[in-house]
Amino acid sequence: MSDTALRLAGVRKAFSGVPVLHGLDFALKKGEVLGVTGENGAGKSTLMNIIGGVLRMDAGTMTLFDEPYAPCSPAQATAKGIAFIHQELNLFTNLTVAENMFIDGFPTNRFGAIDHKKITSIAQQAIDRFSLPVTPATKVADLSTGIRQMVEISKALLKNARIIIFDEPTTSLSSREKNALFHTIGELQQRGISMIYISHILEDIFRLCDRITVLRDGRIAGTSPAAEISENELIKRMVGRELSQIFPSIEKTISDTVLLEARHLKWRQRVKDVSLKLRAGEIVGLYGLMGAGRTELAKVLFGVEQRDAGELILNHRLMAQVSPSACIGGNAAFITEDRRSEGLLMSKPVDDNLCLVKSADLTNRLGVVNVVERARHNREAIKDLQIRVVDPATQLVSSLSGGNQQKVVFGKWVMKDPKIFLLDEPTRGVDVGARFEIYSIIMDLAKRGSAVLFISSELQELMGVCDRILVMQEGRLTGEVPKAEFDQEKLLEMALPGPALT
Amino acid sequence: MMQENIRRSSGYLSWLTSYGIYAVLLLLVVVFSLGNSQFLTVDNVLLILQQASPLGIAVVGMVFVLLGSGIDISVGASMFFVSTVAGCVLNASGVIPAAWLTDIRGVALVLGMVLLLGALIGWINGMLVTRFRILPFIVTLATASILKGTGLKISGSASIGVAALGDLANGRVGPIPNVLILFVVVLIACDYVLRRTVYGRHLMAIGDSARNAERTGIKVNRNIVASYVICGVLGTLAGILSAGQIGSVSAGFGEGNEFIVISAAVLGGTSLFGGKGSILPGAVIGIILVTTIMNGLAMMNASPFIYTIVRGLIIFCAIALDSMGHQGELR
Amino acid sequence: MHNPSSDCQRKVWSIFREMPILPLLIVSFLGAIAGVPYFCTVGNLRNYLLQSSDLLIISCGLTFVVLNGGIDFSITSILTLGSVAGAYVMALSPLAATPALSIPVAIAVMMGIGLLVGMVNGLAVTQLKMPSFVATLATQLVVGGLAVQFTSMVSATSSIAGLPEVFFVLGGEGRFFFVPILIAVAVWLFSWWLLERTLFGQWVYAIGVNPKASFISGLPVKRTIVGLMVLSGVCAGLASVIATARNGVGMSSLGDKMFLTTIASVIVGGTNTSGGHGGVMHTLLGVLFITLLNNALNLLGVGWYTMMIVLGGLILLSAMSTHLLNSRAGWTWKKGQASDV
Amino acid sequence: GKQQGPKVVTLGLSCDSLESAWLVMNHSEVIKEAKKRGVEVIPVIAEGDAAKQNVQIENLIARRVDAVLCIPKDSSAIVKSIKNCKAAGIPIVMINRSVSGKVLPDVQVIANNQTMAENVLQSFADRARRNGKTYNVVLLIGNLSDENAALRKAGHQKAIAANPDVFKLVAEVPTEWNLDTTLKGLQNALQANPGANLIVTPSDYLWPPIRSVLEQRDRWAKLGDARHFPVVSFDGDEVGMQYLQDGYSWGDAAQDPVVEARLAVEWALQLIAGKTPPHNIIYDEGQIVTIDNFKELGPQVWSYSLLK
Ligand SMILES: Nc1ncnc2c1ncn2[C@@H]1O[C@H](COP(=O)(O)OP(=O)(O)OP(=O)(O)O)[C@@H](O)[C@H]1O
Ligand SMILES: Nc1ncnc2c1ncn2[C@@H]1O[C@H](COP(=O)(O)OP(=O)(O)OP(=O)(O)O)[C@@H](O)[C@H]1O
Ligand SMILES: [Mg+2]
Ligand SMILES: [Mg+2]
Repeated sequence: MSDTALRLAGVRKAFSGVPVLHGLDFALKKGEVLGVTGENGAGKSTLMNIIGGVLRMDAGTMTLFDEPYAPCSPAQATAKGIAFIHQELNLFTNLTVAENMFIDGFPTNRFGAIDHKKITSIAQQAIDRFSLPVTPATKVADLSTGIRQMVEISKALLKNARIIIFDEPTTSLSSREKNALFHTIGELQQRGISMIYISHILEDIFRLCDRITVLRDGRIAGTSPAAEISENELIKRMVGRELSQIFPSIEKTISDTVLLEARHLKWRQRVKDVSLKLRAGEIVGLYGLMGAGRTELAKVLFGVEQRDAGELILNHRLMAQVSPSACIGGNAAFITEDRRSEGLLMSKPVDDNLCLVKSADLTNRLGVVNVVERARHNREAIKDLQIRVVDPATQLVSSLSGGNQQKVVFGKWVMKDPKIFLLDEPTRGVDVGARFEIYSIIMDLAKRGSAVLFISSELQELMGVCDRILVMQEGRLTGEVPKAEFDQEKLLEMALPGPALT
Repeated sequence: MMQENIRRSSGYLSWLTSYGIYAVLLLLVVVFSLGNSQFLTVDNVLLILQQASPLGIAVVGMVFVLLGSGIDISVGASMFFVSTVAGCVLNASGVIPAAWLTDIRGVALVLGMVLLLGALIGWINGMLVTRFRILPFIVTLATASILKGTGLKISGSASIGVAALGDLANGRVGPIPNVLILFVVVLIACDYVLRRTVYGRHLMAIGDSARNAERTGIKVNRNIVASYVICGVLGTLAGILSAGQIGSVSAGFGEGNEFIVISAAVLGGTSLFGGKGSILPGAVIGIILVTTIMNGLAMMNASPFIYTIVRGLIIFCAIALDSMGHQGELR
Repeated sequence: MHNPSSDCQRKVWSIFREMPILPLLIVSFLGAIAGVPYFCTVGNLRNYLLQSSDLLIISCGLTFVVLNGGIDFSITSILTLGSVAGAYVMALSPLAATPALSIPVAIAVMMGIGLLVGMVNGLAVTQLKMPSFVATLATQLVVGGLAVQFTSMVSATSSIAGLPEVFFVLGGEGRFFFVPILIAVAVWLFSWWLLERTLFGQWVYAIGVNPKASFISGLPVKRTIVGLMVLSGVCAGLASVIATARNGVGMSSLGDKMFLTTIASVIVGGTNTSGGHGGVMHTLLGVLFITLLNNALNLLGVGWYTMMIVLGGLILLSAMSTHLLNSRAGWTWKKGQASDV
Repeated sequence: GKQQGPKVVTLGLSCDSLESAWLVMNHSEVIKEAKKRGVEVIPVIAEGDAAKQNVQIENLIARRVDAVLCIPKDSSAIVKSIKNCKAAGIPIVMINRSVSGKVLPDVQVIANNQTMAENVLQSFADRARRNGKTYNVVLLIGNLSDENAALRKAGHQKAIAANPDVFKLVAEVPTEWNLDTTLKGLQNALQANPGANLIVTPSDYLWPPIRSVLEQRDRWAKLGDARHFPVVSFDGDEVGMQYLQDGYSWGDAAQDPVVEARLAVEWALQLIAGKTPPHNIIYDEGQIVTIDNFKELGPQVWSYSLLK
């Protein structure tokens, strides 16, 4: 009996002739938490999909607890004790929380009927474990992304798995839930379960993992115990070069011109009397716990949802009717948090996505699009943002890695050179290198006089990038902290619901 | 995602959109019963239910297919095809013993044969949709054409009497029509399957996202094929009952039924994009509304020309009310 | 790496993959020339094009709607109501005495009906959020019912005759056979230009794939959808003009059986009913294919039933070949998307 | 691959649809008759679509048939095909449905639908008046975009209007020539009008649902039985004649598909040979068969030999 839970040797995988994994050797020890990180598109998800039976490898062997292992389907992987929390959420919105948790193995009675009592009670236990604000009978459609992610995690934990794979599980979790999750991971480790933890947040990886494997361009760039490697070294392994700093530093000035002003905005029960100002050259962070209403605020600002009350002044103009097209007309841009359903045309090529907004500027009076100009802009955006794509004219966005998809969304807006930029979790699922690029883009825009509203759940990056941070809690702005007074504890406290501020 | 399910919360409107179709039905009942005292009698209500039952059974089948984000527009043609085959068997002396024709055995035999045929048609549709990844609309359009042509070839386009099925389709147990009893049985059984069994939940999941279902390890193809088989079986059962009610199968039999069936399903709240819908009360209320309009207009002695116009207007209003509060798919 | 012949091969592959109906069309055309008596005669080829023309016009309109993932059942009733209303203007109304006036008015009425019905459909879909499947089914019932009601009011029979002879030019009478063909080609070119070259076309595709993302990207989603429903209606109105002129009378049964042919042309061509993929190029091939089948099988004297079976079989065949081509070519990212449908 | 053998005469046969037994009979009789005379027939069927019928006749012309036989869907729309045939120099013969106006086919073999409908109902009225009975009529209506249906409806209505002392029209039921629509429509009409006591149908094609409805209401009984429900019909096909013989039906206006087919083929061949007919319209006189005259007239109806 060896101490490895899972061993992969010589694993190769190519998509339509383009190799993505080049003969990987990879091992997971029993009872360890193995961190896996690497740039977007390095092949992390592909590798995990092979382990989880979603994809089949072209060549190579896998050994699971000293037995040969070659799953043909996710069900087989599950049967062998592998639980997989996908990067993209894998829940069914028309089913209840309890049903989702048991979707791949309902307990049934003699008549083939689902044992509802049983699944409800087990689901309730799972819910209690993270004290989620849901009942087993809640429809998933009624849940926020963050809670959905927790449900997804609870679902995997229910399976008595021997190996659990987390593919970027915290992308929409608040710090509180993150802590609960990390606590659970610790507990699981105590019970001898091996885990693979994929993330772009190095801080988390260092905190959780025993060893760290770095993937680069489909190869293993090295595996080291977490204690023996520094953050800088890790980044160097990932991107193949020295990255002197995580946040770019750019000299910029904040002018007094207010580009966007909101007064007493209200929307249903989710945004309650919010007033704020964004100045030219300023990057304003918006922090809050999950469900605080930041996304709703951004949507109301951009006219995706119609406000119930309040005024909005965009570029010195009082907006009577706020709609995305009116806002774009006022030179605003909005990156949504849910890129799959709100940001991208998943079944269309990269090109069509990139030029979606810009095309309107490239038309003549008859409405004919200048194809040459369009292609030029697309090429530039792909180059500037370093989007990894084989053939932008034919490759579908759905086949890009998560980070590259996000870059496409970014490219779509940056092409317009917006003056007001609303960003809802723009770095979610984006690797360190690309994050740096995104921060640079944001700062560069600010330097050139744009106003940026930066919504994020990661205090680190907010404190690194922003000039000012607003804190939101249950639909209200509960605090404003200038750069000089940034303090993690203080910000977190403002975000937590309490009797102090009402 | 979230917002799609939040209905506008202002009082009246929200009530109206949740119960819009019931409101329309109620209004119709009031208008019709004021128009003719015969409308709200036990006899007439039973008549409406009797008329609604055969196609209602087909609507139940259609709900399964729609939930798995498919569509089956071959229902009308397969009704025609199987009824033709059944008619030929019943009429061809020597195929089944003459004595059987007059008793239940002949009917049972034909029924069994027809349901098998329906299952086969559904299976073929399902296999084409899943194995060859052809859009359900195209598959069933094509099979509809083939079934219709084959049926016509068999019958030579002439009407075929199916009087032997009359007892089954027109008979009653006490005052209750047989078809109604069958309809209720199908309803309860299918609603149970949909809500309470693994198959039902898996089908809903597939309708929500086939890709996620695949990744979760649900046998997507097998489940979808099953939904077409159910639709095929129930559709042909409906066809046989309907043919039995008429007493004959002619070349035009079943034509356009697919649209009645699909619109009844949609009226009952089933989405054409999968994953959303119900049998109880959805499928039932849809088909009853459609049937009531026709019955009521006849009760009012309305001019025959305006039947289609009124039917169109009412369907329009009912769906409009139902959709108002939703964030629709805009398709 | 750069190999011109393989590049060329890839291009051909990709055309075939995009338009699986193309090889089938070519094969059937060659087959018809070789095996069908009288197919390759001037008279018949003229018929063939004439017969394709109104189908092409109405299918082009429908293509826009299907690209949005919707459907428009009302087109056949527009054909009908347009036909009887136009015929009424030309034959029975006070204007009838002066064809110079009545014909333009009739054409305006026919296209206007299409515009109006399309507008109602569009508003029902965008403002009332009704699925187009039921909204247009309802308008089809209403408009079709109106057509029958109207005919029965103004005429003792089911049709309205006595149209001015000049009007028949639009239907391609005698030596003017090229007129409807030219109109159809013009409509097709316009649709193609609209879809492939203009911003509107980009919007249609984008909204067809993801209306929500399109809305957030500032596209005028509702206006575009109303626009394409109107386009579909107007095309049906124009097809009504041509079909009425071709048949020489206004008929309350015109278009009764046309829907399946139209939708079959669109989807057999390869436009995807789930929205966002396909186009009028596909539709052209679909129309040519379906008309070819009807024409050739008529000439062969193949029975009605057999024709239905053959038609169904060929639709399946063309769809299956798409699948086979896709899996042969091994472009996996296409397939990944197909399983998402 | 065109073969130029000895030239066989080819007829194109364009039929509106093959829904009713009458049409099926007529269709097969034309083919039988043609075969008997050594003539080839290319049949096309328009599925009840007048525009499609014109297209199909265009194709027949392109196919260079020697003559076209046609049961038109729409008597105005078919004018287009008549013109096309004339332009191509091909004779065209109408069967069963008439065409009027400036452009006429070479020959028309038809029955007079309106008069026959009127007469069959009039003879019922005469009898009722003699017996001092009055009737509440449920009138079934065919598909109104079918010329014959419209004419029969007009004939029936004329007879009803002409005998106000006997008839009261209580319901009109649109059938669209669809049996299911007929079934439900009739069920509803009888439910709505409990006093109705006569059904008038424009075609024997609609008998199955009529029978089904009457059976359910326990009114399917022969003449003389207290539960008997009188029906007056049209077409004279085997079903209608059978019910007339058995005493369920009171009268049937019979037109003859066999005679019409023979006449049509006969005249098509004459036209090809260059003869011109004496009249444009050649009538199938038809029979108004009622329970009173069934013994004499019944045997003259084409479907009599098929009766049990
Ligand atoms: N179905 C597919 N077809 C073609 N290429 C694919 C497909 N899936 C993934 N790829 C490609 O494979 C590479 C690896 O993708 P993968 O999703 O494994 O990256 P990742 O390391 O998980 O990135 P991220 O951190 O952004 O999630 C990418 O270049 C991606 O474009
Ligand atoms: N009581 C509630 N009623 C309706 N919807 C709710 C309720 N609570 C939470 N939600 C939903 O939860 C989601 C979370 O809110 P929101 O997205 O605004 O939070 P956030 O601050 O942006 O956090 P994050 O984006 O990190 O999840 C929203 O989509 C909202 O619709
Ligand atoms: Mg990944
Ligand atoms: Mg959010």
